[in-house]
Amino acid sequence: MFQVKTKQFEGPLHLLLELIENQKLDITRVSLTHVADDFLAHIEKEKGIGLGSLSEFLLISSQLILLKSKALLPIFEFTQEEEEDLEDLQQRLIEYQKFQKISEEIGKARELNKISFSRDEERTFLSVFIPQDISSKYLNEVYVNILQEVPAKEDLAEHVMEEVVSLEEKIVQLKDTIEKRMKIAFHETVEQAESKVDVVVTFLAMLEMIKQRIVSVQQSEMFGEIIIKKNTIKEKTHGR
Amino acid sequence: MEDNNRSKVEAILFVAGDPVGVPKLAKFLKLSVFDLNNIIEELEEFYEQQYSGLQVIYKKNTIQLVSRSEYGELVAKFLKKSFNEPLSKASLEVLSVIAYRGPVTRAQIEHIRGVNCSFTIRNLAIRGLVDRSDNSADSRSYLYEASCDFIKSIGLKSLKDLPDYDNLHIQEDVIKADKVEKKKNE
Amino acid sequence: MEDNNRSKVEAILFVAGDPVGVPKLAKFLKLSVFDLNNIIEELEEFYEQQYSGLQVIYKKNTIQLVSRSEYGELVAKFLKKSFNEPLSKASLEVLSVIAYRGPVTRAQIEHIRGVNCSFTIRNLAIRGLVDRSDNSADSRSYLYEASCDFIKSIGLKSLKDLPDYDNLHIQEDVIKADKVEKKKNE
Repeated sequence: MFQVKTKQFEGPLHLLLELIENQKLDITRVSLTHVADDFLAHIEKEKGIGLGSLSEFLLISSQLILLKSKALLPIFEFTQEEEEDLEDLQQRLIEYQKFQKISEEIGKARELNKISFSRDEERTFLSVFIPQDISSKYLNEVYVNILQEVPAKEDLAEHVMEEVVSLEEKIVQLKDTIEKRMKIAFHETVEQAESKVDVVVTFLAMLEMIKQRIVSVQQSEMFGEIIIKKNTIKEKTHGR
Repeated sequence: MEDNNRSKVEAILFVAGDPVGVPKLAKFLKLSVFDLNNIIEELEEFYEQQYSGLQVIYKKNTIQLVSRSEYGELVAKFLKKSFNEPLSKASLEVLSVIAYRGPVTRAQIEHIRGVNCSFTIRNLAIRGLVDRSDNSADSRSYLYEASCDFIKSIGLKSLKDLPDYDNLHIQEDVIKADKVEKKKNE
Repeated sequence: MEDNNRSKVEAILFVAGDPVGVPKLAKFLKLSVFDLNNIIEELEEFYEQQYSGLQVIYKKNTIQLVSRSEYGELVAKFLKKSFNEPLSKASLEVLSVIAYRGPVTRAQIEHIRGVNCSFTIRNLAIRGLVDRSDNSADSRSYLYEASCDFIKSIGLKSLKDLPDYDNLHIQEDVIKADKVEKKKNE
């Protein structure tokens, strides 16, 4: 497995692109499937993912999980929307790669300091040019409008930080629930979920627990309910 | 007579200092935009042939007279102005997307980079490397494009002189990004 | 090589705007005053031969680049016309910030609007709508406020007569989350 450096990634596309480039692969579905594990492993380990972009990381994760599912289960078919989203992801990566390269060139061009300057001396006129169409009421409206558009001191990140439950927390929660009830349907675990991201986190937590052999899962039909069971004896990790 | 027009245009651009709208200047000089464009081209060629200390830059429908970019460091030293400040990797990426794809919305930029860019965009706008304008198609968002100061900071004549501009300028993803934006707003 | 010096001098005089001392420029370019004078003469001849829109004027020991004197009237007419145009949306916004918040620095205005305002502020100052004064708290920046002429022109005796002035003027930190609803996606 590719050893992930402990650097801060500018979003999931940055990480994904770096994983692909590190293995000298082209941006294809096959290579995306290939690096999916590394990507997920990075998210699980990396506590330093900017919380502001955690939701973006998780949404990309869910797409990669989809790709993995397809690789494991050849009869698994993508819906048209999933198909489009994957196509879109690939396209975005190709675009992002182009812009990463070109932005380095722009950076180098800036270092040359081949700067053109304009004449911006202060001039004063003897006469004043008063615009005809301004009233004090109008000036007030304009100013109040500007004030409303000033971004609050926030960052979106702070909201996300409050709302998104971390993967670890979720695992603890899920373990707890399963301990108590031994067997649980996936949809029950996400009943309390407040967002898509929450569902994705739960799903990731479930995958993590499968890997740690804490649970196993069963799904009797496609899109059917996923049953999570606590492992009493060591058994194979993947459900059928 | 034409020579006369060339030097008239030069004098006006010199005194204006700031970018001047081509249609506005054409109207003022009682010329067609086509003729004025020819005169500007002539002025450019003249500057190139004579290796003048001046040059013309274009942005959209405006032109501006500026100092020759080869003398950037010399002129900066004379004016005691700082050279280009280094930009972070993130800023350079956002700036590139805006320069090649502008006018673009924030959602379109974020679609390409896969991450929230509002603060980076704001910083670039405050530095004056990016211009912001109202989006007539959606009053809740703005459009961003590279500014004249950006063009001047890397000594270009216009954005079209950016490396591989024609290729990268084409906006394949815009429709998709609009879709994403709509989803977000739902 | 000499041609190079001619265009260097041209570039520097262009951006300087104000008259430049010949000895100072010679020192800056590491040339003797004698050599520099020759280069300036060359530049003058060049402008004359090419019937340029620009010319050099000497005053005492200084030189300055100006527009060709034959075009004095043309150029003045152009400027007057430009400055009589209605204010752009950006100018109007900056003017309202300066009116309510003045005396205010450029950085403060830019912080409120989220975009670079140097061009717009300069434009308002040239029109005589805004006055500039030194900032005692920071010698590198200026303070801007609405001019008396402007206040009078909108029929007010003082800025305090602006609607809701007391409230809108005081706001210590304009960036207060609770005061602001986010209208745009910005």
